[in-house]
Order: sequence, then structure tokens, then C-alpha cells
Amino acid sequence: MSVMTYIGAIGAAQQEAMIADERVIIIGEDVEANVYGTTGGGKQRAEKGDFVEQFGHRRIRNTPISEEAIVGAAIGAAMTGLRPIVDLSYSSFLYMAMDQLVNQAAKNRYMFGGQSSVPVVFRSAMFYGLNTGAHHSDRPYPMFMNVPGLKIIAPASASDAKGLLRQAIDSDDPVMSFEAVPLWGLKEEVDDTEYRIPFGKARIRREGSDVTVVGISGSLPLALKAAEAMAEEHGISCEVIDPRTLVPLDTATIVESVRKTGRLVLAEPAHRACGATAEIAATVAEEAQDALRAPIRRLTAPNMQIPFSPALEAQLYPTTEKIAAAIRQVAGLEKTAEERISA
Amino acid sequence: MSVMTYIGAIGAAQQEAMIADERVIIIGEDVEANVYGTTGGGKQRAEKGDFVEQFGHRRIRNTPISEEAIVGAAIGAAMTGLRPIVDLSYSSFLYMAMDQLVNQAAKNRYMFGGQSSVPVVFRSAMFYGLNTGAHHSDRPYPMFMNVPGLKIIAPASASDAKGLLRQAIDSDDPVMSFEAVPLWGLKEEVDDTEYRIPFGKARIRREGSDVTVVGISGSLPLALKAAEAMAEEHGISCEVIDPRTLVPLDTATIVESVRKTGRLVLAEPAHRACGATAEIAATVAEEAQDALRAPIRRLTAPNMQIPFSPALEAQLYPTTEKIAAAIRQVAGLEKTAEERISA
Amino acid sequence: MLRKADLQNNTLLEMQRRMIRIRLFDERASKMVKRGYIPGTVHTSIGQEAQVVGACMALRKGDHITGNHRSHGHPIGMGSPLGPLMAELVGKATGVCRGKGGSLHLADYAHGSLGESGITGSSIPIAVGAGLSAQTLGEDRVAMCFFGDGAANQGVLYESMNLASAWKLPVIFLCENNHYALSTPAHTVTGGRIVDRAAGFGMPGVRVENGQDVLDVHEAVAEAAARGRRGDGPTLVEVMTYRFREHSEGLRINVDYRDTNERETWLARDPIQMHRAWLIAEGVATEAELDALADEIAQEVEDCVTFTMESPDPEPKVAFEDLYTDPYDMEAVQ
Amino acid sequence: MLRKADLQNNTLLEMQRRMIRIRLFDERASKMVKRGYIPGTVHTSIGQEAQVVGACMALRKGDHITGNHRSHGHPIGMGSPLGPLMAELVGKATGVCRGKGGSLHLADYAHGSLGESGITGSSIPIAVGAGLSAQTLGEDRVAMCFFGDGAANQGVLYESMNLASAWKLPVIFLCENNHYALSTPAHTVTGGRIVDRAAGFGMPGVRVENGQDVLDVHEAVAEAAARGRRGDGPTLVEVMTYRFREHSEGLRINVDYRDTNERETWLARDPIQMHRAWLIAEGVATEAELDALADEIAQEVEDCVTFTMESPDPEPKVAFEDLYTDPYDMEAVQ
Ligand SMILES: Cc1ncc(C[n+]2csc(CCOP(=O)(O)OP(=O)(O)O)c2C)c(N)n1
Ligand SMILES: Cc1ncc(C[n+]2csc(CCOP(=O)(O)OP(=O)(O)O)c2C)c(N)n1
Ligand SMILES: [Mg+2]
Ligand SMILES: [Mg+2]
Repeated sequence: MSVMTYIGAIGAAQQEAMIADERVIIIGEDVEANVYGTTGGGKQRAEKGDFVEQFGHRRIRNTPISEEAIVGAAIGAAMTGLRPIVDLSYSSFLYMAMDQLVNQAAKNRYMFGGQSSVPVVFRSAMFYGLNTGAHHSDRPYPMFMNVPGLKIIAPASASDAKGLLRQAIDSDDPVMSFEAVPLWGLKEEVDDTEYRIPFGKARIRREGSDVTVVGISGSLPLALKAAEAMAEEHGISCEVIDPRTLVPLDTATIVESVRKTGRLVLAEPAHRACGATAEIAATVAEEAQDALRAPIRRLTAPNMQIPFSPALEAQLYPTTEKIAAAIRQVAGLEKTAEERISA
Repeated sequence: MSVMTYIGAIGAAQQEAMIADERVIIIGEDVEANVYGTTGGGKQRAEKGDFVEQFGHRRIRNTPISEEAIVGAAIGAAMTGLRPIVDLSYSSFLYMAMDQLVNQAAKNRYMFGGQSSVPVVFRSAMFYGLNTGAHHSDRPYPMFMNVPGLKIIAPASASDAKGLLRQAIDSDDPVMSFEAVPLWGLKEEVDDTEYRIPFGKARIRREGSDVTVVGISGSLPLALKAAEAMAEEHGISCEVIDPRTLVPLDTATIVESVRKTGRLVLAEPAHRACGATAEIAATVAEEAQDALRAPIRRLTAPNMQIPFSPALEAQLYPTTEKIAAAIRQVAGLEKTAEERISA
Repeated sequence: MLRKADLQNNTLLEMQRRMIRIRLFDERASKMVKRGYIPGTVHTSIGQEAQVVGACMALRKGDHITGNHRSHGHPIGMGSPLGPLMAELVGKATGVCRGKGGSLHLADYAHGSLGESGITGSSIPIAVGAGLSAQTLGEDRVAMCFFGDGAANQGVLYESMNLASAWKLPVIFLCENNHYALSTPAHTVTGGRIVDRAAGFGMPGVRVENGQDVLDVHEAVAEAAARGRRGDGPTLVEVMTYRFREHSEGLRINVDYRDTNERETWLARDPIQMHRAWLIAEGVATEAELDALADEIAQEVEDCVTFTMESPDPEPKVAFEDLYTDPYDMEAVQ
Repeated sequence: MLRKADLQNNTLLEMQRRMIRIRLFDERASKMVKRGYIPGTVHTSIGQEAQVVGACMALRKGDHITGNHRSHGHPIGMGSPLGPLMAELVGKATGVCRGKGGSLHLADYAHGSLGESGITGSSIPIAVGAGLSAQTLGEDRVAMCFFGDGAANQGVLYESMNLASAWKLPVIFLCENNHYALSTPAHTVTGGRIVDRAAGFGMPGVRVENGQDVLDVHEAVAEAAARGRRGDGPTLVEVMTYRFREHSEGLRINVDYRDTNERETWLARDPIQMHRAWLIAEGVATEAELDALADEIAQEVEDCVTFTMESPDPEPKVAFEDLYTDPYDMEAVQ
């Protein structure tokens, strides 16, 4: 065990996988100089070693700024013997490669009747809440949930980041990794040995009986804090769940929890419409409607673009306070706006 | 009034708008020869006139196969005085232009503090259920619902197609039009004069008191048929709602209806995860959970790619029968699978 | 004439065989579209056989290709058996993609075909990836992507050319310039010449002016393949050719976008007739032998249709397979 | 020397003014990043002033530009006042984009700036669209897009060049080749020379070898603009230059990706010093006059900082405005 940051854990998983399997390569813009902090270089964020020295220029390659071709080349390489990791840096750049992600990575194996497999990982980091403006603040994982054929991980802690990414690299299917930049610095005890976390198994981060709270990616730590505050302040017992992988999505664990608590609060950093929380809420409304004792509450970024100014941006995301207020509300401690008006 | 097909109505709206405003232009692949049937040419599908003759080569332009540049150029032209309509033919080609749609069309006005406006329409047709295989069968509107700054229309009838598209062309904001190819041939009496249908107003296609049924795009006519069958066969009174525009989305009308009926069945041709029906179901679970007397039911394409073979494809979409079964189920006439097992 | 010396007679005959295979397969497919056996449409390579076969036969076993919507010729050019291809077009369980791809998405991994793409240009970087794996793993193979003059205006081509050039990957970019993209004449939507785009990306560009001559095409591509194998990087080969049929079978276009004279000039340059005449003139084969070859292939096409029509439809559950490598989980997708 | 004859003295001085404006603005912005007044980072144009100003001043009122992440120089080059730009970098209500864009997304419609783009390459087709509207509406204007040597490998550039060429649009593609994309030397990821890519797309390509000379840049771009206005279509102009600072302020890169000798050679070719010496040598201005000019601009930058620091933050509700042209509807977005 050693203490690792979230971003350090990502670097560690990459290093582990590259040592374990010669077919694993990393390509991306500025990966050689470790600009984004996950390809070694002791002085930077990733914990150990210089990947270029360790693995050579053939296995760590700087690319031109050509996201579509890079992603396509990684897919083609995956179909012919390599296991590439593509570092796409900001999630906002995924759109450049959308055709390759949706029409090739997701569809090839299916269209070709199982002839191909596409063992490739597309990593990107969601910078949000950091005043980077609308072109560098996207959290577009919900789009990709609507694309069958991709798998999606969204780790919310260092240990999950390491185990999920390792599983992703080992997977024979294309996996998108959405990493939360607000969590980059978060530290945790992480197992130094090789381990993998299976996809489609939510992690119950806190057991509870009154309200089920689901937090996705960067919203999970906020949900945990809110749950603790609610336990202390009001004795409300929250069960906090981290789905960890969005495809496959472990709705069974969430439904089971709601059957116990009867109340559901959901939080995620993506825009509201057709987000991951919409999918979860819809599934619960289908499968556990009879168990619901209060309306479901979603906390998301609104259907609004992201402004630059620090005076504007922070208000757009779920916060511990907003999650706490929603918990109080579904637990009946806080009146809804409507109830207040009619009272 | 005259009888028009759905696709004829689209051609008519384009023609009307081009006559009314010189700034309206149409660009796209093979629009001059009217290959996709909405740019005139009497012998083809659109009803009247040859657009090239009528409006000249400056206003109807064949483009290279360069979706990203075409979309970007349309955005730039819209920001500097034109009102372009971009014919992108198949919805599956939208991914090629994803960066321009998401990072430029949707964000520019916002990022630049209102300095620009982007009056452009992006038309594309959803070919599905037509054995065109996974590269030509996409119904990706849910992705774009997650992108604030775009507006989205999804007409389900000829008269709506004409009025919504006209409103889209008149709009000063970027609008995506998702047209349903399975409806292309559907005929209806359509007003020949210029009219516009405001965005964000759902159309109640059938009033009813027992079950609310929402049908999106090509699923709407199926929902109507199912509703009629249920009225005849079981005396179940369905209220059938067509949201017509997905952004803005008129959830108020749906919530109001559910408050009356207590039951909700949703149908759409898109993939299930994070679809438009997920958003609607989630909103209802938030705003009318107390009124629900049965679980919500979503009928969608599963999270599976689209196979080519006629023996395989049809089973993947909502059908009249599936919608009818769901209506019976929420109305209590059909046991759920679980109930059947436990009984 | 000189070129003949380099090629064995059986190779020269195999070229003719594969060109006829494409022709007869596509003619049959066209009929089957009209009669409703094939759902949707198909895009034939009729008229472009020399361009396809000359290119494919310049590759070796182990090499890879990717293609586009004009799709049947490429795997046939690589030597795929016809039965599973035709069965795929009809959507049968015995199709090369189990009926899940259809005409636009043929793939035959056993014969080096990594997959055709219904999205124009989209399979170009896939071939670059096959070149990348070859280089990284030290495998002696090359990859070739086919795309049209229309697709040559997709940005991904230039990203791919640049990447392959910067990394010196063994890739052949093969532009099938049949002068039109659907109803759109190439010259109306193309700035400059496609072949001239190679230079700016640091690679040789070769234009095969007589793309109806299978030997000319073969020579250019063989040279490009050799270059790739030597580690000297990619080549752009533009082959000038013509499609004899409409863009896709059954499509009717309202406008005369192709000049009658132009069409007739090209129709007179049938690649199969041209190669036949050459084979006879050079004494590689007699008329009778070539007639027998054509008959043999006609029978092969008959057989592939019989195979197809006798094949079962896929079971409905097949729709739920092959999305992931994981075992099939119906629950997860519903 | 010849070139001077074509330009008025006040234009020659205005070039110097705008270059110094960029330099002092960016130096100040850099300090404000370090001190935490500016959130995030900024990408300065220090060292590239000649390339920016020479290009912008070759345009006329009514012309349009689009830009990229290295963003401040472009609007300043077009004559934007500094106050609202600096206020934007800090996120104030008085910012040119109301504080909603920030450094990467400056736009100043009053001065022809249609917007910088944080996504590299993404604003290129926007300029093509401005050229399309000019041509369609018969307006006598041109559009220019700025992009780096790194962005020159984005496919959208070639789609855009092809489209502009096929349609003969009045567009100038201006490549700011500062030899690096972040830590990546251009030659390691670029096949061929960028300027040579023009020919294959049917347009002239011009390389300004001495991109530190504002007059050289101006001449090339003025020629390209004239060509566009004549209806002769687009031009690719590649300007060879160098950034004097790190990719972005505050960024520390672990690796010495730029050679010290190389840096020193370029630092010795400061565009502002070079133009100053030329202005004096040509008798356009005296040392004293140029010193006064620099002082004046230093004061202007002081004032723009004062303006910024005295400006209020935007009201929180401003975050909910400007998404659509429709009146603001909070309900709809929550
Ligand atoms: C991205 C994309 N855009 C548009 C289309 C529609 N489309 C199919 S084939 C075709 C023309 C292709 O022309 P070309 O590349 O020259 O190939 P050819 O058909 O002439 O062989 C078009 C526009 C498509 N399939 N994919
Ligand atoms: C689509 C996209 N990919 C990657 C980035 C990250 N990025 C920002 S600037 C930059 C380097 C750009 O280099 P160049 O175009 O030469 O411009 P310069 O910074 O040298 O002026 C990169 C990779 C981005 N902003 N957008
Ligand atoms: Mg063609
Ligand atoms: Mg650069």
C-alpha cells in the first residue's frame, strides 16, 4: 500500500500495464514530455519513472494534433495486434474524433459479426470548475452512454482509478475513461500490487437506510460529505453509491438500495438533459416506482454552457450544500418550493 | 390546404423560406440534383419546382464531402449575415461535424457574451428500420440534447414538419432538425400558406384519461395506433403526446397529463441509455412521482448496434404491439414478467 | 510489355479471374437488388475492376486493406470466396459478417479485409493503425485504404497522411478517382489535383492515368508496397477510372450529371476486355482458355447465389451478439 | 525599402504601436496570472507580434478574423481597445465577452474579431463561412483565420482550404508557424512543409521566411487579401516565427524541448526592436518619438488594468444569459 493521488494512480496503472504487456502503447499529444502528468517523469504529477526512458519512443509517441486520425489509428492498431491507450487530454477534444469513436470503435466488432476486437482505451480528463471556459470544460460522458459498443469508466477515487483503468487496458473492448480533474490531487492508500476492478459493479461507499445518494465522478466525494453532514446534523442515514462504470451501469445495486430507502438523490457534473442521472432516475422509475416515498432529485449542471468568470462558474455544478439540501428535502425536512408557496 | 408527404412538407418549408428571405441558402452534398428529395425537381420527392433554377447556384450549392468544414462554414456564414440550411443527409454523418456542432454552433453566442447569433439549420434524416446497416441507421438526437445551445426539432407528421422547419429557419439560434425516414411517405393535409409552429409546445394528438403515452419522431404514429387499439379492445383511454421539439422540451404538458392519468408509457427510436425518454421519465419522477400509479415504461431501441439483416433489425425498435403491451401493463391488464413468475 | 517479365503467367491470369469475379458478382448483385432479394442497395465496382484488382494483387498474404461503400470489389480482389459475401448482401446467417454488416460493411479477416465503411473516409485511419501495429510489432506487412475522389475531401485523409508520413508507416492511400461523388463531378468540388496533395505531406504521389489497365495499377501499388516494406513510409496512389453504372443500384438521379460522350469513351475502355486482349496478344492464354475461365466464374457466381438462397436467416438472438467480447447479456442492453 | 513607398508613415507607426500594445498587454497579463488575478492561464504572443500585426493590418474595416488559444494579439492587432480585453481575462462584467469567454475565447465584433477558439483548428471553417457570406451577399470583404503549426495537422484545415478553393472564397489561411505545438517540435509530427500543402488544394502558398519583419508579413497578407477581393480565391500564408515564452504562462515542462542556441538566435530577432530600428533608419520617426510612443502605451496598459480592477464581477444571473437569442428562461435550463 502507498498513498497516491488520483492522477498518480492513473499513471501507475498505465505503467503497470505497459510493463505487463508489450502490446500496450500510449499515444497522444505531448505524452513524451508528460505534459498532462500521467506518463512518468518524477518531477511531474505521475509518481514514478520516465516512460520514454522506460518504454522507448516506439511505445510512447507524441502525435500531431489530429484527434480523429489518432483515434482511428489506435482502433486500427487494436484490430491488428496492439493494445493502445490514447491520451486525448481534455474531454472537450473528443468531438474531433467523434466519427471514429462512434462509427468505428463502437460498431466494428458488431458490424463485422465478431471478426474483430478493438482493445483500446481512450482517456480524457474533465476539467470543470476550473475557469477554463466553454471550450475546455466539457463532461460529455452521457453522449457516449447512448452509443452501444463503448464501455465507460468514471472513477471517483485513486484506488478505483487504478483498478478500473487497469481493467480497461486488459479489456478486449473499447473503453472510454473519463477522469475528473477536480479529483486529480485527491490522495488515498492504494494497493501497489496489480489489481483490477470488474466493470458493472457499483461501490457502496457508505451504507444507510433513509436516502440513497448516487454520486458520479467528481460529484461522489461531495455526496459523501453531504451524507456525513446529514447524519451528524439530522440523523439521516444515507447510502452513498458510486456506479464507477457507466457502461455497463449497475442499476441493480441502485434499485436494491432504493427498495430499502425509498428515496433517491442523484448528482453528477454533466449537463442535465439526457445525463447519466436521467438514465438512473428513469430506470428506478421503471423498476422501483412502488418503493419511492418521495420524488427523485437530480443535481446536475444546468442545460447551460460553462462561463469563464470565477464569479459565474461555480454556481453551475452540484455542491455538498445542494446535495445536502436535496437529501433534507426528500427526507421531508425541507419543504419544496411548491409546498412553501402553498403553505 | 393540400395533401403533402412528410418529405414534401420539408421541401415546401425550404422553398417557402428561400422565397421569403434572400439570406436563406442551402448547402449540402448533392443538393443541386435533389438526390435526397427536398430541394425541388418535380420528378423527385419534393413537391414543386427545381431549386437550382428557382434560386440559382449561389443559393443552392453542392458541397464536397467535408461535413466538418461545411457545418463550420455555415456557422461562420450565419454569424456574418446569411441564414444557411445545411443538408447533412443521413444523421449518421453528424459525427463528422461534431466539433463544429458542439464547440462552435452551440457555444459561440454564449462564450462571446451575446455578440454573435448563429441562425443556421442542420437537417439530417434518421434512416432506421430500412436495412441500411450500422453506418446509416443512427438516431443520435439524445446526444445533442445534452449540448446546451442547440435547439432540436423532431417532427412526426407532415404539417408539423413544415411548420417546425419554417420556425427553425426563422430562428436566430442554431437548430438541428431530425427527420424520420420511415415517415417520409406519410401524407397529410397541410396548410399551403406560411405558418410556423412555436418551439417548446407539445402537441396532444389524442386526449385521454387512463394512460399518458409519449411518442417521439417515428414512434409517434405507432403510439397513436396503439392508443386506438387499446381504446377499442380494452376501453383504455390514452392521451398521446408528441413533444415535437426536444430542445426546448415541453415537460410541463407531459407532467400535467401524468397528473391526470397516473401512468406513463414512452416510446422513441433512439438507443435506450440516456435517451429522450430517459430525460422525460426522470423529469416525471421528479415532478409527478406522487401522481404515478404504475411504473413508468420506456420503449426504445436497446443498447445494441443496428444489424443489417431484415431477419434481425425490425425487432430492435418500438412497435405498435410493444407499445400496446406496455399500455396494458401499466393499466394493470397485463402482468409484469416478475408478477408472472411469482404468481 | 516490359512489365510482363516480372509477373508469372498465373498471376496475370489470376488478375483476369478476379476482375471477372467482381464483374459477375456485381452484375448478379445488381439484379438481386432489383428483384428485392437484397434489401437496400449496393454500389458496384463495375468498370473499376482493374483499379481494384491491380491494387489488391500488389499486396501479400498478411497485408491489410480497408474500404468504403463501393465495397464488394475489395474483398474479392483480396481473394475472398464469393458465397459468404453474397450471403452477407442478402443478410443470411452464412454471411461473412453473419448478416450483420450487409453490402456496405463487408469484412473478411481471413483475407486481409479489415472492413469496408459506409461512412466515406472513415476507414482511412484504420489502415494507418494497421501500419502502426506492423511497425511497432516489427511485422513485415503493409496496409492499404481505398477511398473515392469524393472522400478525398474528408479531413481525416490529411490527418492520416500526415501521421503516416511523420511516423513513416507502411501505408498506401489508394484514391479511386472515378470522377464523381454521387451526382457531383469531382472538378466542381475539388481544389487542385488529389495526387498533388501528397507532396505537401512529405510523401510521393503517383497518378495512374490509365486506371483501366490492371498492370499499370499493379505496378504503381507494388512500388508503393515495396516502399512501405522498406521502411520509407506511405504513398498516395490516385487511380483514374470510371464507374460504368449509377452511383448505386436502383438510384435514379433527376439530372444528367454525366456527359454521354464521356460515358461512351470510358465504356469503350473496359478493363476486362483490355486485359483479355493483352493476355491473348502476349500469348499468356488463348481465347478458348479465357472463355473457359469466364464460364467457370459464371458457375461460381451461380453457386454463390444458390449457397445464399439455401442459407438460413440468422436467428433473432444473433442481433444481440458481438457487441462486446464479453458473453452476451441481454439484460444489460435492454 | 521599396515597400515603404506603399505605406503611409502613420500606418508604419501604427504597426509599431500595435506590436508594443501586444507586448505590454501580454507581459502584464503574464504577471497577473502569476499573481492570481487571472484564473487559469494565458498564451502570450510575445515574440510573434510582427506576424500578428503585419497580418491584421493588411485587412480593412469590415473584414473578419478568427483565431485560436494564442489569442490576445489578434484582437489587439485589429485595433481592439485594451480595457475590455483585460477585463475579460480577469472575468469582469466589463469584459469584451461579459466575462464569459476568458482569455481563450476573446471576440470583438466591433473590430472584426469573430472569436478566438480554445479548440485548435476549430475556428478555421468559421472564417470560410465569413468568406461565403461575403461572396453570396456581394460584400467586398475578406476573412482570415489564424492557426498554429500544430493546428495545421487538423483535418478541418484541409476541408476548409478545399472548400474555399473550390468556391473561390475570399479567405486567407494564416499559419503562425512558431515551430512548436506545446512541447512538440513541428518537424517531428509534420510530414512535408505546411506551405507546400496549398498547391494540392489549388491555391497559392506563400511562406514568409522572416516572420519577425512586420513589413514582410504585411506584404504577403495584403497580396492575399487583394487576391481574395479580386475574386481569385483563397491563399495560404505560412509565417515563420517563434514564441519567446513558454507555451502558456505558468506551465512548466519537464523536458528541454527547445534548444538554447535556437532560442537565443530567435530572441535576438525581436520584431519590435527590428521595426523600431527600421523606422529610425528610414526617418519615419525619431528615437524620442518612439520612446514617447512606448510610454504612451505603457500608460494605456496601466489604465486597462485599473479599468479591470475597478470593474465589478458579473452578476451570477449573467451565467444564465446569452445561450439563445430568446429571452432568458431559467426554468428551461435547470
Ligand atoms: C461521411 C459521409 N458523408 C456522405 C456520405 C454519403 N455518400 C455515400 S457515397 C457518396 C459519394 C462518394 O463518392 P466517392 O468517394 O468519390 O466514391 P464513389 O462512390 O465515387 O466510389 C456519398 C456522398 C457518406 N456515406 N458518408
Ligand atoms: C482540438 C485540440 N486538441 C488539443 C488541444 C490542446 N492544445 C492547446 S494549444 C496546443 C498546441 C497548439 O500548437 P500550435 O497550433 O502550433 O499553436 P501555438 O501554441 O504554437 O501558437 C495544444 C495541443 C486543443 N486546445 N484543442
Ligand atoms: Mg467517386
Ligand atoms: Mg506552434
